[in-house]
Amino acid sequence: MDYIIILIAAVFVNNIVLSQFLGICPFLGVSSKVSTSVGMSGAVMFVMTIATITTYLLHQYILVPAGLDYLRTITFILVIAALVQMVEIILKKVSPPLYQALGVFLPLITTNCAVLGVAILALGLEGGSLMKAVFFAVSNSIGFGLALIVFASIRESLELADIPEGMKGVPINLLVAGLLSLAFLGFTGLV
Amino acid sequence: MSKKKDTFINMVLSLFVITIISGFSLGYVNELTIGPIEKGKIERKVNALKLVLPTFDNNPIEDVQLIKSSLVQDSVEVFPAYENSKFVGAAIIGSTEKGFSGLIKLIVGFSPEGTIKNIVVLEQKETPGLGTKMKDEKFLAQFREKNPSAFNLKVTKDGGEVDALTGATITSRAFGEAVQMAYDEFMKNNGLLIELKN
Amino acid sequence: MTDSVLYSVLLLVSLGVIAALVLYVVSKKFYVYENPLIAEVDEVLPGANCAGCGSPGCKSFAERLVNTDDISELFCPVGGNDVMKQVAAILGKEVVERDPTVAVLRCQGSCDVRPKTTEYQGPRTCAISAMVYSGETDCQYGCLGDGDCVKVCKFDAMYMDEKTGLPVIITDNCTSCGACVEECPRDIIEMRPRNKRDLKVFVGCLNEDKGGIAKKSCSVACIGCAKCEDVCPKDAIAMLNNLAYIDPVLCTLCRKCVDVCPTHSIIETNFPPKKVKKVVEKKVEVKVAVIKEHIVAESKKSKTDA
Amino acid sequence: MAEKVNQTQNFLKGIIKENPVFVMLLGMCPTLGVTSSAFNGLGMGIATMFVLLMSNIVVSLVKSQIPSKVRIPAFIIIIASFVTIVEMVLEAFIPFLYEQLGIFIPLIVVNCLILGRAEAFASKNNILASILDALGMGLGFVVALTILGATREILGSGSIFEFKFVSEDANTFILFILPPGAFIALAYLTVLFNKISIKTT
Amino acid sequence: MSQPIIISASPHVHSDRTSKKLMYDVVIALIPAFLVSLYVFGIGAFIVTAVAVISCLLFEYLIQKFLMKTTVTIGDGSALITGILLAFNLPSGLPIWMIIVGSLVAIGVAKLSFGGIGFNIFNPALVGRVFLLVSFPVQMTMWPTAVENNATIADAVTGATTLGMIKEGLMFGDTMTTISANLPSNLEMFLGLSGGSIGEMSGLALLLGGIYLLIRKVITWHIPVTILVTMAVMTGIFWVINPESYASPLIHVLSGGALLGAFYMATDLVTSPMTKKGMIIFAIGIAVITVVIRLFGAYPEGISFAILIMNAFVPLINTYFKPRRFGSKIKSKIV
Amino acid sequence: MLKTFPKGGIHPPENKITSSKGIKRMAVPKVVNVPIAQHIGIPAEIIVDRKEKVEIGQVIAKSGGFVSSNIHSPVAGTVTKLDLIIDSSGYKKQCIVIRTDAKDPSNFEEIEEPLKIDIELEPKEILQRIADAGIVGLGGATFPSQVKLNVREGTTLDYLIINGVECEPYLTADHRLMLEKAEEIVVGIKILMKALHLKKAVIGIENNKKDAITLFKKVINKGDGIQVAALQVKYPQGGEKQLVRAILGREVPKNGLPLDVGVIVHNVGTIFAIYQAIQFNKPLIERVVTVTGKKLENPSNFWVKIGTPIKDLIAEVGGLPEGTRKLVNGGPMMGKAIKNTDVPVTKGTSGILVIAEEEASRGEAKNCIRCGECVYVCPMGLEPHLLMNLSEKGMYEKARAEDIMTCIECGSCSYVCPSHRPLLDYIRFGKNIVKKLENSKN
Repeated sequence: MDYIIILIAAVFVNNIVLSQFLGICPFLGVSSKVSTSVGMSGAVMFVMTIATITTYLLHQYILVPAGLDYLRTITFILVIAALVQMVEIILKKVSPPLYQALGVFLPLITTNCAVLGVAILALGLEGGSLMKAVFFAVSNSIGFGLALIVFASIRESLELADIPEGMKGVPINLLVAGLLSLAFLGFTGLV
Repeated sequence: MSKKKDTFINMVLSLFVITIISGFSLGYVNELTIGPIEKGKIERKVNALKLVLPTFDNNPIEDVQLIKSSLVQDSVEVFPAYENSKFVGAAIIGSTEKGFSGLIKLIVGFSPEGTIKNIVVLEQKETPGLGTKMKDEKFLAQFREKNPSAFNLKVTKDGGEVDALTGATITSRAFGEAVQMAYDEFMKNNGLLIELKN
Repeated sequence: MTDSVLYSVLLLVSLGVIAALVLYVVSKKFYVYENPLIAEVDEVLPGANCAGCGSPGCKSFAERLVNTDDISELFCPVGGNDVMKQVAAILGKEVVERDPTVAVLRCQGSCDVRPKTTEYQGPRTCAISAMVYSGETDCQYGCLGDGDCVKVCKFDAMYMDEKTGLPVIITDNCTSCGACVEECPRDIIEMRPRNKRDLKVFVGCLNEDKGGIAKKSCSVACIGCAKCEDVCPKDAIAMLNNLAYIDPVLCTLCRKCVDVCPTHSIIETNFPPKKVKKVVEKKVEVKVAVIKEHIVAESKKSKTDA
Repeated sequence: MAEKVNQTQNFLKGIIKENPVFVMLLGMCPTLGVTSSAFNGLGMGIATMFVLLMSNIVVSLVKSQIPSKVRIPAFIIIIASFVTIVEMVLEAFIPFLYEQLGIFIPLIVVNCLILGRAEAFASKNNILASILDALGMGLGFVVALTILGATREILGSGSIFEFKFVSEDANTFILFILPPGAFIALAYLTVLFNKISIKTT
Repeated sequence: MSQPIIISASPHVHSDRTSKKLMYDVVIALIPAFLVSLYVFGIGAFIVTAVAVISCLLFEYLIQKFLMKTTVTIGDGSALITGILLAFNLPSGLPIWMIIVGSLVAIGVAKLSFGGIGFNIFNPALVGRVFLLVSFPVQMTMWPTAVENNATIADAVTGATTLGMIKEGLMFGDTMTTISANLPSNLEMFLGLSGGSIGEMSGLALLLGGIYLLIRKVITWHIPVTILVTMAVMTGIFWVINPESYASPLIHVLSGGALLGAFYMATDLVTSPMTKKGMIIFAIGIAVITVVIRLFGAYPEGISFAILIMNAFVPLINTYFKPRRFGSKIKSKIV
Repeated sequence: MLKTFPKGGIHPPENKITSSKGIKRMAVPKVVNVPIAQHIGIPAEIIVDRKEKVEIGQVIAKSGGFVSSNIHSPVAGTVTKLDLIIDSSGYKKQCIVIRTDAKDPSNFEEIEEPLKIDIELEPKEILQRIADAGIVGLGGATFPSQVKLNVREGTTLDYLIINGVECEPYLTADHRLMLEKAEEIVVGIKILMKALHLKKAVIGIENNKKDAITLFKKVINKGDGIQVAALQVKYPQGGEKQLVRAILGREVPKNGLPLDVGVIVHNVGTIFAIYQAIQFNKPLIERVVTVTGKKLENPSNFWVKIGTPIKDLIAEVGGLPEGTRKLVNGGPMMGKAIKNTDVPVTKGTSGILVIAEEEASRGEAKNCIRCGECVYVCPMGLEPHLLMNLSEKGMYEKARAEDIMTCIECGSCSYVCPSHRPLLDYIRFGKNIVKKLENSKN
């Protein structure tokens, strides 16, 4: 039951993008096409899960016992950064098309607050365990992917719309995100 | 501009130096701030207790009692207050999951007879501007100096005596319920607390 | 020094070292070569992504420049010779200098000289109306007036003249990227050499109809009378399909053809006004000698200008 | 002389022409996340500005000593150190703000603004330019966050910097202190900002 | 020939259906529901509707004329419909300035910011309504009770909607049996004598209008029928499992905005999918989300949110549920 | 339930006002302008000179390539000039101008040949004769018939379908031809069946031509292997793919031909032309043209020599009525608007439609309200609104991925669009560009 609640909360009620405001950069940046947004979601899910596992273990077995809780931020980000750069180098070799598609945004996963945010939030889960933390990361990346893909499909269809000059670009994207977030308020109270 | 080359040694060395410096400085700042942080945490708790309890001279935080309760999973924290070794009241954490957005956590101070001295909201996720008005003086005031034995903690709509917040009946109900829980726990353990110091 | 500080240093250092180690190994293992020259060349290119060079964008043009041995065939019309020189310097390859060009409109069929005979209903773009039929006038060679060229111009070098219904080229802004030439379904825009004061002489018509028919559909159409061909001292004018064409390489801008054209379909631009000549001749008859001198001076001047 | 103009530009560009929030869309997460009131926006802005300034200085000092492969990790460590310092100092001395900003304080570390400036500017420019750049960008960020925070607070709570100017029971647009309001308010502020900045330049 | 010959590409004839006619058909279909609300709420319903319609038209005019500087399209009927639908989703005693704000959000934010009719992703009236609901939950949930045979309601008595009563009752441990004692009967709900928004009063009137739209082929059956059936099935399952904790499917279908949403809001041409298959997916999504919010969420009614959420999915649905291309799968082999 | 194709289609008002008007023979015009490009493919090559005397039926331009067709002189007379004349494309095209010899009797013979049933030629000879006679698809597509009949060996072919659908509003040329030449058409079908070694043929006729259906049922003998299929009235049933789907239930694959499902489709007019070519060695120099329009004095159907200027036809039906705003070569759904009345009748001219002010003007294009009507009526299962938008915004690659090339340009989408959007205009444009892109890639 806990797991279902985590999932519903992460995907709908407290959607990481639409209500927690984490990962807004890639949300606005890599959402011009559905296909790339799918790739990005996958990349984020991958990185987020691995990062959460690593940081959880790091926190649980090194930081806390050593009383170094205050180094949480710096160690986490270091681990994530190294991880992302590793993924980037590997991807460039293994799958050039995906590398091309995600372009400059792969390094930006490093600065994707969603990844660090989830890693930190995962520590504060009630009755936390590694399993829960991982599940939390996966759920959140699903929430991220859902928001990103829906948003990308809307943006794709807006490409064909005659958006007023002043609203073009960033404002309309923010507005769509706002209305999406407004609609998601309907899920309030589900958990 | 001469950049250092990507040799293994350089990579390790530069990170090594940076981490050493950062480690030292962080450790140092931590030593500087750890005191104030701890102090601040306790201060805030004491401040909350001061708000809800009559004057006391003990350290309620040290005297905290964990009481097993049937109402919640974990045990309930009870902070007894004594003045001149005389039991003058206790603060109890009351909570409910029935808020509009889930958990509401309060600390309620009682006199030995069970009269509510004051309430402070500790945690809540209610809708800003609506449910959050439970922190407002206007709402809280109606509970002060009331003894739940004589004061029905239900909202007027349900036949109680609490004037609900406009547009936030659910929050008001939940609030009442949390207070009721704290009261029940307090009354159950009232005797114990009196004995404790004696 | 307390334990806490020591631990924090230890932890961070070991993390840092591990990270460096892993990255080093991975980067060696998955190394991909990318020619750094591409980025360098790309930096030099104007970045307008106008596709005037034939590549879809500046980045891909840079790739092409780097990857082909002989780059004399490649040219960036926006950046011109300067940019190409820089590129050549980066790559150590040779470039051929090109004469600067500018777009000209080879049609003068404004609303008042070219009567409308039909009314078009449908999307107002040249490309589509050209697909449907030959235009609202009887001239099937001239400007359709829906401004596709203006829409495609990235440099604000064109606008539609409301009065004439024809596009106007702002020579100063024109980078000769060729987008408008490409876009025009009627091919009425031509790239012609650009000189210092931007003097140009060219036939402002593409109507291949026989004289009478051409004249009927548009009063400033070239009627193929070949008078200009006869008068041209440099054989720069050739007739083909009832139409005169002035070769920009051979033309010396003497403007003799302009005067003989019965329908005024030869356009001259930016020359000093000729009016002076006529006005002076009419008004002042006494000082003939003086005036003649003046005229000589004037014409000399215009020749040296050319 | 030219140098001076250049330096002024380094400073000024961040406020309007390259405003990190309205124009360059950097650091959107905290921009949207903590701006439910003007005070929070201001606090976050200043915290970010501090980290930005310090990391820009350090990065521009050490730029030539760092091999490019570990460039980003190195920058991140530098930034993260300052963030941790800010985090600890805030918790110790301004606990109220610390609680309000919550998770967004550690997240300053991943604010694209800071890494972006370190990467794009400080790693290529000298220290003076980097300081000015950081100050300008930081100020632009502070201004943007404060404006957004103020807008949301005025509309959503009927107050500004906690000062209530409507009666306790008045109806305010609660939506604006909720998540959707952040997006919507920023969307229209951006439109407004673009209009104004086009007019001024 | 007096005028020049016209040249245009084929086809040269055109059906006489125009978007304007479609819009006005919707307006006509809404008349019965409006009349019922006038009967039930009296002048209040009229004021709310009039204010919403006028301010929607006015905002459309002002924004198009002065902000966007484009052609003004208030004549096409779409702003009129937005106004009416917005009003139909509001309680009849709402302060006038709030209605105006709602209209501004509906027209300015949800519609014109996207470029005007046809480009909006979300249903404008619903955006306006949800904006108000979130911003002013108190006023937006103060329902004047139905006043039988009364033309004016000077002192509006605040009652609760059927769904509101059920939600509150269940939350505090009452059983359906005790709650239903206070509920209007199904017939009352169908005729329109329960509390609620202006337009969601009478199931009968809404059905009448819906049937008119179906006959005029403005909408097809796919969305409304799928929504109602899915809702009935889902709530039915819960009801069969535990009739004391869950209301009957009939109550769910008849109460709240289910009918209004299914026939008029979800079917909005602009914000619903293009293909029948897509429409059914869309409708199932709406029904499921509505039921989930009604049964488990904090809001008693969820159809507005559900429609908005599914609106967001429409581009995705349109991408993945395309009509079958002719000849893309060969059915029959050569004999 | 009558047969039809399942997806899409529309039913515009039929307006078949000339369906009871017998086919009249137009007087031979004084001058004919014969374009050399009357068919799809490479224009024919002129093989006559100025001032050359030509006989009726003489080849004056010969096929210029594989997909091309011969052109014969429709009259006996003298070539006066080779000139550029505006044809129905709206552009000036090369024409052979022939002045009719008023004294040559062959111009005025009106011998109604008797029905000739026996087919003497062998399959190969039949195909050659069809090519020589310059026969092209007379339904409007003008695809050279010999190319269509040139079936590669090894192709399984089991059905010949005769297109007597005439689903375009207003037009009645095929309808009248079927009524007046039913027996000849049956012989024509047999000729093709022989040429292609086919056992089965189906004539598809829409149910608004009940008289033609009854007539054919009467004329066809049991052993012929020919069936008549009465079809529901629905546009664009005359499209090959739709017709095959309607009659046989077979779906021609995307980017494929009816041949791929073992079917060959020919229009009734073509069949009649083939009959004449095979049995009487008569080349294609005339065809049936419906001249119609609501305001016309005397709309009717005519046998018209190729090259006759349209103004002659218009004069024949009482001249252009007041307020004429549009002239269409062909039907209202797929015909081309023409610039003036000098445009000559060509092999593809099935009708001349004169439209008055009220009908001629297009409504002002409004925003798309995404009602999906165009999607429902598209017989090809496309999304016209999307294709239009994509080609308007220049996203041609995506348009191609959305199968823009399979559009048959029937115009159903533009017909139904309640916002009067120029859907087909843009789709056609997009198709052109995509075609160009594809060519440049190859």
